[in-house]
Amino acid sequence: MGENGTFWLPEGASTLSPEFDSLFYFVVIVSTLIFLGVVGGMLYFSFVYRRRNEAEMPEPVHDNKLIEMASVVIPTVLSLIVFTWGFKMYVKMYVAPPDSYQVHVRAQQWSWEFDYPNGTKSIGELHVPEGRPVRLIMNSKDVIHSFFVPAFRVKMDVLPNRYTSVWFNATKTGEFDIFCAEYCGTAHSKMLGKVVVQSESDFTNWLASSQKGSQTPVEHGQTLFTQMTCNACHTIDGSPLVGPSFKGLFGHEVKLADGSTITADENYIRESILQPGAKVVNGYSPIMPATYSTMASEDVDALIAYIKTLK
Amino acid sequence: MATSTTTAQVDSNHPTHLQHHFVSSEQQFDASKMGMWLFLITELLLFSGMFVAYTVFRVWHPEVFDHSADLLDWRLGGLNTLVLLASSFTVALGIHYIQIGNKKATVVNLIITIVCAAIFMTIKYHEYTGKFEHGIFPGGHFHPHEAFAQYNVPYAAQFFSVYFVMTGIHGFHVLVGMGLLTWLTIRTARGDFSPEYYTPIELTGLYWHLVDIIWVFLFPLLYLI
Amino acid sequence: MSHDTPHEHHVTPIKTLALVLAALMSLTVLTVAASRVHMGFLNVPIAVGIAMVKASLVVTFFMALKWDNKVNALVLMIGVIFVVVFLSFTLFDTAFRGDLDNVDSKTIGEEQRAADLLLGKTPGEEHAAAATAAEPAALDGAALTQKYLCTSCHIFDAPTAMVGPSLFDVGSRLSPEKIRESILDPDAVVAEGFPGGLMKPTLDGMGFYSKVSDAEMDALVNYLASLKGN
Amino acid sequence: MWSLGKRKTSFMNEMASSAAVTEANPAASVNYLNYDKSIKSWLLTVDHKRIALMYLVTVALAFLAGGILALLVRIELLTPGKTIMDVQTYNQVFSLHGIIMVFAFIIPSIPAILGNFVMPIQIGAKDVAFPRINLLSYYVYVVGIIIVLLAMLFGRVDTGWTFYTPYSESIGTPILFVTTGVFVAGFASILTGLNFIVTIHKMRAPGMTWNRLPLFVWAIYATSIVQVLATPVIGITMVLLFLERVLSIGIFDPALGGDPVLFQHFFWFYSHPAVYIMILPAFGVMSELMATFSRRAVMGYKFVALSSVAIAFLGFLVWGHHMFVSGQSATSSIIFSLITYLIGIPTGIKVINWVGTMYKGSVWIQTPMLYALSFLFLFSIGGFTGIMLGVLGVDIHLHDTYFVVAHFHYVMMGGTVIAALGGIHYWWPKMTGKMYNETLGRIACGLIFVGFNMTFFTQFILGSQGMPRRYYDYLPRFEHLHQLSTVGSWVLALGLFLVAGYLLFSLKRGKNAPANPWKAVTLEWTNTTPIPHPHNFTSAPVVTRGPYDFHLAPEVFGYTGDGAVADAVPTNDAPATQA
Repeated sequence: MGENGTFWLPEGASTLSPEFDSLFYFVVIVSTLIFLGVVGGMLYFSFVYRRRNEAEMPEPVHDNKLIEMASVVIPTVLSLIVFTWGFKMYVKMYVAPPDSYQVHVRAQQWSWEFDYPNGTKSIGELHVPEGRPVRLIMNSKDVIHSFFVPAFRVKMDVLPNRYTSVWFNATKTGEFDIFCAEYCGTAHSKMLGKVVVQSESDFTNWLASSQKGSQTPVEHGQTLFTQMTCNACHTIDGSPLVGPSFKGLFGHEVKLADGSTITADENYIRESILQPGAKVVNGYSPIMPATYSTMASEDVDALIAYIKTLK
Repeated sequence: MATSTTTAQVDSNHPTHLQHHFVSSEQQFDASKMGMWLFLITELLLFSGMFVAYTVFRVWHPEVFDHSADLLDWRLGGLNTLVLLASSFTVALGIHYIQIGNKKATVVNLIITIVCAAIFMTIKYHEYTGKFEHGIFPGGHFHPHEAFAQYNVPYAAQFFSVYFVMTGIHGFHVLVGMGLLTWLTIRTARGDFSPEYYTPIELTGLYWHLVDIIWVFLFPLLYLI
Repeated sequence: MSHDTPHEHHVTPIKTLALVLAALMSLTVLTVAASRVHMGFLNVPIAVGIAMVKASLVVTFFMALKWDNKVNALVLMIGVIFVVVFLSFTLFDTAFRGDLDNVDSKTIGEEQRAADLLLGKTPGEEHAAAATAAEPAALDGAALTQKYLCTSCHIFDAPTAMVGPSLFDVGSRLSPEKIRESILDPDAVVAEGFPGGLMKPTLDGMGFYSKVSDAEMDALVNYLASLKGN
Repeated sequence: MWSLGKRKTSFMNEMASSAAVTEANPAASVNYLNYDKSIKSWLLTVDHKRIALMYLVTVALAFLAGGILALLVRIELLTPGKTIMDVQTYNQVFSLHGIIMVFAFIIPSIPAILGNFVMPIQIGAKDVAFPRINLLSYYVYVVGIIIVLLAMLFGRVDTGWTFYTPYSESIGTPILFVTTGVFVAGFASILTGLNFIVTIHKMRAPGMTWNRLPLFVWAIYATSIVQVLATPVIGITMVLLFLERVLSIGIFDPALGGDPVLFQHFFWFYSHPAVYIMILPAFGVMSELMATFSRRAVMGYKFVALSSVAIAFLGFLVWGHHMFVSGQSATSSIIFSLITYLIGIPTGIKVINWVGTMYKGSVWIQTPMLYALSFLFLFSIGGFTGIMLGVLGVDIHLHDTYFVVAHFHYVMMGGTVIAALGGIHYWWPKMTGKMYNETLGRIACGLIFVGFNMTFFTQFILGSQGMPRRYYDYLPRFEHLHQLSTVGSWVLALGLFLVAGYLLFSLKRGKNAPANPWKAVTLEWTNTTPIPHPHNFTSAPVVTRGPYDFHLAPEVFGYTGDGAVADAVPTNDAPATQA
């Protein structure tokens, strides 16, 4: 199954996963053995004692006290072992080490938003340092969600009007899936995210780089795209609206109203944002408001960076 | 419960109220009564939901609940308690009299019971309207007028939600009870019942006592503490 | 078997009933009296205790459980037990909420109020505050013009035209009905000097017509109607 | 009056009633099916046997509806992204599937159909204690379901069957219908339970002491207790949810200062015991099947009988294990987890007892027995995975994933539905007087077994690999298992339709059933087929033996011909109702 995972479990990437896996497999194996015993006995009996003739009349067998006792004691002992083990882990999984790095998580239909101590924000992508305990303090803007990272073996419901928290200590760098595990309406299955585990240094760099605008340029551009309401007139899926779509715009030929064509590069896009009337795309009317001419240049860059990604 | 016979043939030596699938009136009476008791505990668990909600929010905000209770008039609540207790008594009397075959007395007592119930509901009606006038509504609609500004604190809304829902559902049960009692009064007057057969009165009596008991708890929880 | 018992029902004597009634009445007075005296947390157990005594009186004598078939008593007992189970097991959670510190025992609203109090501000009402949080600005037309991106083509606070005409005085130009109509069917009347056939596809494009609720629509219209210029 | 002391009669007399009728008594031709064939006589019947059959039809329709929805869900999940329906539709489809299967199908399935038909006869009663309430509860149930379905016309219901707040409050009007419908349907459940408890307490034939009750009756008894105690709470929960919506009373809605987790407590206080409403009757059927087809008394009768009741009560103390990640206090998580084991153990021992019943028995592999064996296989898997989910630490990872989905399908479908099918096949001859095609029966059972495991075992792996439940779309790496699961669902469906096919066919063409095709010894089998009218017994039976005293059987049946009493002496028909 999962890339480096086992048959039952996906690849583990937190300090909790090895312990979890051992308990999980302990229960699986014990259960399987008992299960085989039961089913084996069942099949054996149904063959050996199959009815041979209509009239055969088995003598009543007296209940075997020993088996009765065994069948009470053994499972009781086993389940008590498993219970204690499971309980220990439960506490461990929910009590974060005091020195944890704290990130605030805000869930809403249907996205995850992460606030880092230094004011950095990120949407849909949680960046964490490798080998440092991270504590997520979560709440929801609307309905109940549930924060679930299979690779870390952690899950916690995210409630409206109440903070809940969960912690983990990532042991592998890389990207791991975040799911919303509590049904939260239409786009529940789209409420996904990624945990990006980075080496301590990469992580600090990322924090620094995304300090301004508190996001990576692309993310910032994406935010602007809705903030500045570009999406009212421009789609990112190729369908024309009031204005041309941004999909596959960058680096392609654009036919202008005056018949000439031009390659859509940074300059063209910057110009079109700042002076909408300058080069109007063929088939569209020159109605884009001039309100964007005042945009800060780094915002324009961010927007361009974002448009670049819209292949 | 069951009173008339069903399609099955009835042996001549059987009283008309005995259903064909029972062996004796006694078995039928026992069955009906046990059925009623089971129904009563379902009622109990129905209300338990509200009591749980009450307790949970009281444990979370004792001071608010304490405070909000002042808005309810314990005099009216207390009076209602006495009225209901009295009605329970008269129902019990009604059963006593039918057991000894005094139908007239039974009818009288049932009527008194109905009157008590009516008084109870009237008082309740006044309490409700009194609250509504001052903008005291359950939950989200809870916006007490200036006069009661000091009661307008967080979670007071929960208290009044619980109050209105609990007393509302209870009031509904009282109304149902009144209906049943009226029906019984008519049947008793018609002479359907006798010391041998008075199951419906017995069962309705049990129901009525339960309604009384619920109130016995609602009164202190909502009005006093 | 149940029907082996002789056909004899216990008749509760009137005297007993009367005595029980008297007891109940006096207990009612007692519980009221007790609640008037302030005994701190004691008030609750006392009130509940008295209520239980009253209830058991009713059950034992009025409901004649004392003389009734034992199984009925059992039924009642089980019922009561499970009410207690429901109550106590729910309290195991609600009373200990947050014991592992992975859940806050207080709601965010409560925490904010506490913070406000510290800062000497008058705490806002939780449900009022929360209610608005629940339906984001459902009644705030201005916010809706943001939400539905009206602001990208119209200006609301100055007589400046953009893609569409300025709406800062629309309230004085159009009746609420007209406003509603021109939102729902923009091309019915197109303000002169402005391109037609734009607003409809734009709004459609962003799914305005499917998203907007009646309440929001009303709010929007009221807001616009309220814009009388200046 | 009867009393054991006075009227000790031999096992013979008990047989006599039925036997007499098979041969001599012309009255035999008058039975509950043919005494009046008019539609009205069916719709207004107060006869528990006819009501059972009406339930059978209705519940089967509900199962069909729910099943089709399930197939749609599986087809949609054949590929990531859109396959046949959009996300809105999908969310409604799986919600409707859940609501129908839980409230309209599984809860009434065994108790209302088999319980209604078999239980009164097994205890030698003429009918349930309150026949008219029995009929009433049928109609209440139908009305409730109709109201729920109405909700679908009034907009989208995509809450899942759990109606968690605050989401369920946000969907508007439809939730009002759903809550009302569930509330009403709940009443039906309460009335049935109440009726059965009283019946079992007050209507037993002379000599039918508690330790002579067939285990099916014990199971129905335990189930009824749960129905009576738990259902009112879903009632009040639905009322509160309703008021939350219309009056915004703010008990559950966090926006108004309510607590959404409190709703989960209310919901699961009913819905976990409801799981036992679903599975306990299946235990009862299992005991009957294992005994009859092994021709041996169930191993540890007393234990199996009492453990049903014990489970019924313990079932109320574990609801919180549905909420380990909900934000409830650790205190309650721990308590609930621990008690969850306590309830796991008696259940496990039941399984061992059933297997033990075959030991030194005479095991006769007929279709019903095949279902019983499949039950042991599937239910064990369901049980063990249940234990895994009960382990606090493990549940954190598995909660709300396909692992849970697979688990409760193994218990509910692999357990209850398989047992129900076994029971239907077992009692079909008694209910309809017809035999179905044995070969087809076995083939269908095989298909169902294979299809079921294909459909749901894959989901265990999906779940533990991290696939969350109620997802319309999923990551590519889950695709293969989903496809396997979907294909499995088709095999499963094929098997079920086959069953429906040959059972219906048997009504028209099936050969007449003998009185006792399985050589069973509980009262319903020693009676004639079909059951006589107006009373279940032409002369009231007096019980003088345990429910599984097969060693007494030869003297009774002698195993000649159809297994009905061969050498019984006709007795004069005692008056049906004697005081």
